[in-house]
Amino acid sequence: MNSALHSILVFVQTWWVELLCAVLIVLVVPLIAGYIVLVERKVMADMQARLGPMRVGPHGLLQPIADALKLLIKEDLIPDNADQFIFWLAPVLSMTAALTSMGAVAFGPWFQVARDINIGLLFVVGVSALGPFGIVLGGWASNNHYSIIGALRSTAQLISYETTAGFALVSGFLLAGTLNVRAIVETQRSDHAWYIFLAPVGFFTYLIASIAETNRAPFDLPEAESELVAGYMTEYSGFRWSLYFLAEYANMIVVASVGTTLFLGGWLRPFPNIHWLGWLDAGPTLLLALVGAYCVYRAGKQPARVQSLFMWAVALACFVVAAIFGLAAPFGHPPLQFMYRGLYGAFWFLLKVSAYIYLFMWLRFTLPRFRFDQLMRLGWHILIPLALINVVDVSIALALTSEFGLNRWLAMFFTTLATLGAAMLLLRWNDKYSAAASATLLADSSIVEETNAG
Amino acid sequence: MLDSIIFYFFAGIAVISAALMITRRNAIHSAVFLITTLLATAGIFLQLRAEFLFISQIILYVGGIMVLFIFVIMLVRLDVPLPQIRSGLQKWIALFVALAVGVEAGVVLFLARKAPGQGLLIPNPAPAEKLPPNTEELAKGLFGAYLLPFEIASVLLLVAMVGAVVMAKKRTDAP
Amino acid sequence: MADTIHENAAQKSDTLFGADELVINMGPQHPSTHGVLRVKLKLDGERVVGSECVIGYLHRGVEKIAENRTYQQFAPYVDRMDYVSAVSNGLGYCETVEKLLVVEAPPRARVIRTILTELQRIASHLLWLGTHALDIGALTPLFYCMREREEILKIFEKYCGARLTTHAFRIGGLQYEAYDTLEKDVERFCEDFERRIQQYSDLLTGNSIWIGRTRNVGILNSADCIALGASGPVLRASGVKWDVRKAMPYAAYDQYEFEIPVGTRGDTYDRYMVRLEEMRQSRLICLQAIENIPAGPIMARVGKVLKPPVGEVYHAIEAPKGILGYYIVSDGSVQPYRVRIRPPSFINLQALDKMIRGHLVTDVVAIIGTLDIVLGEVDR
Amino acid sequence: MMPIGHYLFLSLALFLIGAIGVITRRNVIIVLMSIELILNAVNINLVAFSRYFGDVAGQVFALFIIADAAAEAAVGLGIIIAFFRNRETVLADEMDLLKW
Repeated sequence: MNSALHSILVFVQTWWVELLCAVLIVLVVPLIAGYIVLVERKVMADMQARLGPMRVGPHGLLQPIADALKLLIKEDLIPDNADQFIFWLAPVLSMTAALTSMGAVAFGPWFQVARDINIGLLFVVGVSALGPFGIVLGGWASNNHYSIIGALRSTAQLISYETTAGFALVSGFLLAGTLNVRAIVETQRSDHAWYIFLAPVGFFTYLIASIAETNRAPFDLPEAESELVAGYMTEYSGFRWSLYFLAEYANMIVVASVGTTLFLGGWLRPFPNIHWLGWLDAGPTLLLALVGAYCVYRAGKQPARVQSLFMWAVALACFVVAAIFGLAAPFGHPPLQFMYRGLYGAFWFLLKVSAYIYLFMWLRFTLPRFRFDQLMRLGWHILIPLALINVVDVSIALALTSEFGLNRWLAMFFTTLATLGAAMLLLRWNDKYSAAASATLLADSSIVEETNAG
Repeated sequence: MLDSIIFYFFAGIAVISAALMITRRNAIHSAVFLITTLLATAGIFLQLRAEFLFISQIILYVGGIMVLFIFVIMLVRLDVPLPQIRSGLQKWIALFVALAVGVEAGVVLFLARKAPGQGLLIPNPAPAEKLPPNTEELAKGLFGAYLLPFEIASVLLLVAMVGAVVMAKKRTDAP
Repeated sequence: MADTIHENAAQKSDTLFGADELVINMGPQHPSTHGVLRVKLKLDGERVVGSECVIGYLHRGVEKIAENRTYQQFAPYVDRMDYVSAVSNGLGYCETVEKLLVVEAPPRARVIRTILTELQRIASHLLWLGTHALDIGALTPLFYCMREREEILKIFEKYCGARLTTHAFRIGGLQYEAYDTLEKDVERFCEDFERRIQQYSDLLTGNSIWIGRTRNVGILNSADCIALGASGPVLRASGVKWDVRKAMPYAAYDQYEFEIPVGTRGDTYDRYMVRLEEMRQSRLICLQAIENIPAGPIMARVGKVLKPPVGEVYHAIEAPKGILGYYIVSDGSVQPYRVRIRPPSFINLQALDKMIRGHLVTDVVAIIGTLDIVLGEVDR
Repeated sequence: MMPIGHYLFLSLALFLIGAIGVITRRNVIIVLMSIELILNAVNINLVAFSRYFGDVAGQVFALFIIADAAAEAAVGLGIIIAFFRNRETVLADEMDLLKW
């Protein structure tokens, strides 16, 4: 027994940084998810000519906390005929999968839980693939028709689009030649290119597939509120519901992180090898200082004393942190500088992730929802073949580069053109097919009408 | 020491949920427990430093095959508990046979453990730090020595896919 | 209809995996049944193989109430039928009673009535567009539509003090004189509105997801439309050029030039295009009307106590949702003997079952949306 | 590092549980799942030997077994769906016709 304790102690001593990161992820991600919701509502409000949440805290800044409190103290309902065990298990499963998959994501050069596993990004993708179970089982356990339709839809959708996402990622993996997260980013530095420029088709197929995987509009069929009430979440309320909700947003962060790491250069700043752009390193410091200044500016205009105090506090915090990093960068001690490198990497990483998530939001407020058959057709008839062709083309380009010494950019350019040509053909063929399909749908419906006529 | 803690943790989960899996009446519950077993097995793979297999177990087995199972269970509405254990006699016979086989194999294993080099050759594994990167090793094996089996496996999957589609397709001319 | 459902249950071999059909209750509390409509759907997988509408959750007995109220007292009640186009309801009722009394509203009243009714048509279509887009999953048009609708409601508020259930007109004319800046307000709104319609159009018309969701969905051809008595944009989208404003002009419509937009296929996309075009036409009517509002009295000479002669009268107007008809029987007393209302939503709703057969659940909400029903009017 | 016997015992236990499941259950889907469990037990053996012998071949074969399990599940479930459609049952002892 003693030796067991001892080995645990040794374990903690060896891995305390990683453990700290893990604890930080578990603690902070729900908060961040809450604030993503707030940002989403603000962005939505901005696009829809209104203000969004304004009541709780200045500009609604405390709204996520109020929401979380409300959800926590709500009555915990389990429907009578629900399968209690699985009803309990499902949201937990979703949340666990989402949080666990963050373990291998590198939020900057040093903030990563599982550093040295050589399956790297595959771990993220694979573990987040467990999320669908939460949805399927939750939908089934609710014992509600809307829920089960939502669950079945989400199973089919997630299986299809995970395939697409997998193939899209393969094109990136081929370029990087490794699965290790840090190595992928460092290869992009040494290759002098983010892989979005070398494999644009791969990136965009991944983008679409990642939206579908996170059940976001226009692919939010499993929870389509205007058709299935709330899909698989119909019977959930209170804390369980918030677990699903958090899982959805955590998943958004995960897929955005994967996309960022593989295609957008991870934590590298733009043009990481050009030295005269080094002033970009001061970006986070400057940004913090700017936020602080803005808070000072707004503090005087707050209607209530509490609010202006709050603004002052935020401004002060911003200034202090900015000062620390501003001083640390040029003449701090090595550990401080090390921390600074980490934070500045994290800044770029999170900036890219935020841009990615902003794109999600933008699409959500702009586009109507797909119908299920259209979704499936898009997945199986266009995206999966396209991703496959892209993998082949990227490999051809790599072979051309390594075997025949062709310029890499040239090779990539031509293969991308080839892929796009294939995409055109696919689209054209699909247009024809979909016309035929809707014709058969109508023919079918006339049959149904006849059989029902009597 | 830590190694064995991890092993016993995952092994315990695997065996308990496997036992639960074959005793649940509800097919969905069975599937959930099978998923747990498979995940625990994946944990054991990780403990054995087979990282790539760990993730393929999760992606393929859990994320693919088991989703398929659950999908089918929901589609054909098997989620209602049925009288699913066969007659009592059969159960006892099965248990007895299983126990007999188990004891037999167990005894062999136990004896083999006692006499290394005679029953079962047990070399000392290389320490974890000195292992080559697992994914690359596996790829070399898969695309080097075992290329033909790999291709055959892919053909097998293709055939299975076509077969499954043909089986599950809605027949228009069937009665 | 119950019979068809039973029959369906018998033919199991038709359904996916031979399993029993799934019966789901859409409504009465469902986000996209526009109130308290309840549709029982029989599904094969996600395909609808049968449906049954259950209505009446909002029944208030409006027609019966009419028999115990005087003619003027009943007027505010009609606002509560189609509560998103109260002005049109009021116009129909007032004109019917005027017809019964054999009086005519003075020209000034008729022009102002026309302006307000056309604004109401725009407001109703805007609300329809927003909610329809929301049903199909586009979140943003709703708020744009609400923004413009707000402008119209402000005009109503300035005119009569109420925004929704306006009770704007009186039997024999208008109670209120037009406020000073009415023309200017309407003109400003109309000038802005062309650009705004273009915005909705930019968001939706060419969007391939929108086209995919609405093209060939819920087709209702002209013969079916006529057989089912469908009217309004539903009828016009199937290619029948029938608009009461042109066919039997009332108010001041005979003085203005406007087009009747028609569709060709009668699918959801056509209905969308028809309604969008109708908004443009309504805008044009408003612009023509404010150019020349005749001076004069706003009220015809009607007594304080209305005692129409014994007789009966039917009068229909083109409400935003279709033909709104009133049939009033008078026994010579101060209260109507019988009032029968032909609400367009109720009649159009009949087409629902025909339209959703064979479509997916997803399309059902699109089709309910495209019919533009208001349950207050269906149930009365 | 633990002796390899631990893994072999675990594998044996899972194998036996799977076998009992195959023999005793009537529901074909659960029988199929038990077979998956058996395959999985075999995988543990393969991977453990691969680790102890320092040879990657065991893991390669474990991968093949996973592929095989996938193929088997797909075909098996296809058969179950086809069977259910025709006979409306998934109980193994009611599958007594060699044709349909």
